Amino acid sequence: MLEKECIQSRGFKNTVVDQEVVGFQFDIRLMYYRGLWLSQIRSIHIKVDGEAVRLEDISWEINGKLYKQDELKEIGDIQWNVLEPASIHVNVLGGLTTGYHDIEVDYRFSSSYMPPNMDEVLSYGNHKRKLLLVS
Amino acid sequence: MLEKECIQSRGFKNTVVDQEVVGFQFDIRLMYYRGLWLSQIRSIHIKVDGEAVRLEDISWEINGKLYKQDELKEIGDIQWNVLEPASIHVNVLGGLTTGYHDIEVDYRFSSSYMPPNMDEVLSYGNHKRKLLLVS
Amino acid sequence: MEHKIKRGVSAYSYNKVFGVSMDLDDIMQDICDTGATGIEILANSHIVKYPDVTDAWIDDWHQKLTHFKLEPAEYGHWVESRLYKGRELTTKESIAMLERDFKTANKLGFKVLRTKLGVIDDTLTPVSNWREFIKGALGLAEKYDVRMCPEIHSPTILDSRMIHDYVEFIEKENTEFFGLNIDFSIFQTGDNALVGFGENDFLGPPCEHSKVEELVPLLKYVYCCHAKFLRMDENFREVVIPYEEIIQTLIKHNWEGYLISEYEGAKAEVTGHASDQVKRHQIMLKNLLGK
Amino acid sequence: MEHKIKRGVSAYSYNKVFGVSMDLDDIMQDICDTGATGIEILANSHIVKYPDVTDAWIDDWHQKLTHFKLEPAEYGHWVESRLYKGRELTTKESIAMLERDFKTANKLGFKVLRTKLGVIDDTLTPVSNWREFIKGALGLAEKYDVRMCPEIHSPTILDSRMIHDYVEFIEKENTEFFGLNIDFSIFQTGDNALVGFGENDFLGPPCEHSKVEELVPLLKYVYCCHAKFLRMDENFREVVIPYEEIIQTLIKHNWEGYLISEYEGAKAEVTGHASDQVKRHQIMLKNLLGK
Ligand SMILES: [Mn+2]
Ligand SMILES: [Mn+2]
Repeated sequence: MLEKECIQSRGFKNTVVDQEVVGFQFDIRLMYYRGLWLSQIRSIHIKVDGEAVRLEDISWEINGKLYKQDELKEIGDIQWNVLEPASIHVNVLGGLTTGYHDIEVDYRFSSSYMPPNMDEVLSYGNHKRKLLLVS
Repeated sequence: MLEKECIQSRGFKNTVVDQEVVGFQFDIRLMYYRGLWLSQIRSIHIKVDGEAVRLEDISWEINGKLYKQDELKEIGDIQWNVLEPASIHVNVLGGLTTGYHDIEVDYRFSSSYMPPNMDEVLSYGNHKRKLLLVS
Repeated sequence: MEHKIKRGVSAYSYNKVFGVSMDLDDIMQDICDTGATGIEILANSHIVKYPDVTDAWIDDWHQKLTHFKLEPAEYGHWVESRLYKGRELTTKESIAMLERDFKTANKLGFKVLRTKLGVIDDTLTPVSNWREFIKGALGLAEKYDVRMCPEIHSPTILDSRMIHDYVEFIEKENTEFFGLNIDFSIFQTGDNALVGFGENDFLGPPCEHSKVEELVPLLKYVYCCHAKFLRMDENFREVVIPYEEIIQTLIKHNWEGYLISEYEGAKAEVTGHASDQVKRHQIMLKNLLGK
Repeated sequence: MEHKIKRGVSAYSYNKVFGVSMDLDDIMQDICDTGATGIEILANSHIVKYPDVTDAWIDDWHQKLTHFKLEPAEYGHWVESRLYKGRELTTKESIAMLERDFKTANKLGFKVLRTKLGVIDDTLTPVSNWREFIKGALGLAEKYDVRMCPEIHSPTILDSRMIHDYVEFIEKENTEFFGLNIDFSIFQTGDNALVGFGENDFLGPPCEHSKVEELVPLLKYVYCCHAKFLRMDENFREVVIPYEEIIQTLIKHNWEGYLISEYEGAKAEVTGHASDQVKRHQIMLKNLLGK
């Protein structure tokens, strides 16, 4: 089931690849009422413990597949479904320390039945949550 | 999914058999952490709009099968599972009127790893809820 | 008075708690409890792996319909014209997008579609090639036995260029596979202040509304209505939309089809709130329809 | 110091939100996020249609274990001796009840069982025929490769008739298919007032507790421990149970097996509370175990 918050507590952990901690990851759910084609996702901004993450360090994992922000804009036949949280991966060698961390997320998307001037504006708020990381 | 309350809002309706309204029904969930063998259910008390319902007018519907209170005590191989609400059927010709009704429920059960003197006492409270009936 | 108007509910009404405290089964049970006989789903919301839909999901859907005594009333889908940044979908791409949904809607048993078109301005004017791709899709709609209905929703009014264009198109093509979905937001008479919206609710700017009588000449093109409601009070009355007049008009003019309860009021994210509001709304519809 | 102690979590910890805001997948993901490698389920709670368990459910269970990188650590089940009002289960009936669970546990991959026995008094003395039916089930336990472990839980203390009887039985039968599950509630040193229980929490009367060192001679019979906790503070310390001493004792005496986090504190019905408490507890175990 989804937690009502955008940022989910489940799924927050350091990301291990070949026994090396290459970053951390957390899940967000789509706060919109309908799924988005990946190309509708226009931008995401993340802060961790108050510090902004660079866009090039962010990947989206949707239905088990990883995408860089740049790759999303060409994909018009796969949806981010409303019941499937996306895992946000942040590249940072060594990951995060055990303990609580403040995560902030804001993402925007287009919606073609709304006036075009809303394309870079449509958002369901800036989301913030304190999450506990074990490892 | 279950609603956190014992008395569920979903499932509250008049019961129609052969185009006749023979009573009403509502769902309750098991507030205990583990399923009960039907024979562990020791008693149930129901009030509707402040008025007590007679025990002989009550049936339990569990996994799609109807049982009178008396029948439960012999059934030691079927469980009321924690994720499956039971439908409580109350026999009352004509059912209830459209609108809000106060429902109260208290049920008790035995648990063999608890001291025997708790057998007729074990309960997770008296549950009360105001529910809206359409028809 | 005899009539053939039926009660339905849109699964959209529960969108703020979907997946959090209600799944599709819960939504269908809630609707079943109201005695409504039809359901609207939104393809992009309620088909879990949309656009993929497996045979298993389709089988399960039909079993659920039987179990909850519901029939498919309307299928919501989108021509996502600004799918790619910087350009609009071509006519061909738009038809392909329509056809994908026609197939799915057909498999799920829907005959009426709420077809949302991309828009180009603040008054919600549809994309300039809408005639081309709708015309191009009419044959496919017939093949899959579905009717495309753009939704007429505030701030749009009935006496407008948009409605004129749609009607002209329908009459020129002489088609029954393109019609209208009327959302009762266009008839709102009461002030939004009566609704009690919260600061997180999305509200359009104040706008003009239509008179209920203006609907009469259009009824022959209306395949479905969104019985939009913003707040039902404890006496089962909607506080800003003139339901009595609307329903009497529909009955008087022998309109037939589904009135689909669509909740879009405040506190939709509060567990149980939308369910209670939908039940109140269905009680009102039942009283006004006499069944 | 090298040791073979592993971290696990009981799905029971989430019981107050199970089905409401967490399903079994959510529980398994939560456990996976802590880096714990083992899970305890309660048959009567977490097997959806218990006592029925379909091949599809079993397949799904094994897929989930793989997906969430978890192994089956302990399977909770009951000999429901007062199943029928007015009489106790016979030895034969008790063995049949045990065998049903042995089969299911075996199919699900569990080798250690928390076997709850019916009791006959306020000090939790087990039913008088426990030796007969446990002895009668030993061969079946061997056949299905499972170990029955009654749970030693407050108000029981280690220096007691009950423990003496269990040990005597194990030694006399010279069996490895009956052992003990130690619930750390028996070592509680802090006052319940530190926990912050609410008025709806179920609390036993104040009772005597055991010293940690008393556990040492019993360790060879202990197949599993319930790492019971009542409140983890924001510095990842349990407020009433002497964890440092317990874990050091287990490491020092080369005990091996699963420490299974079992939350039984306040506010368990508040969304997210148990998850946060379990994470804090696993952080403490990780610190004390060094892995
Ligand atoms: Mn609408
Ligand atoms: Mn325990």
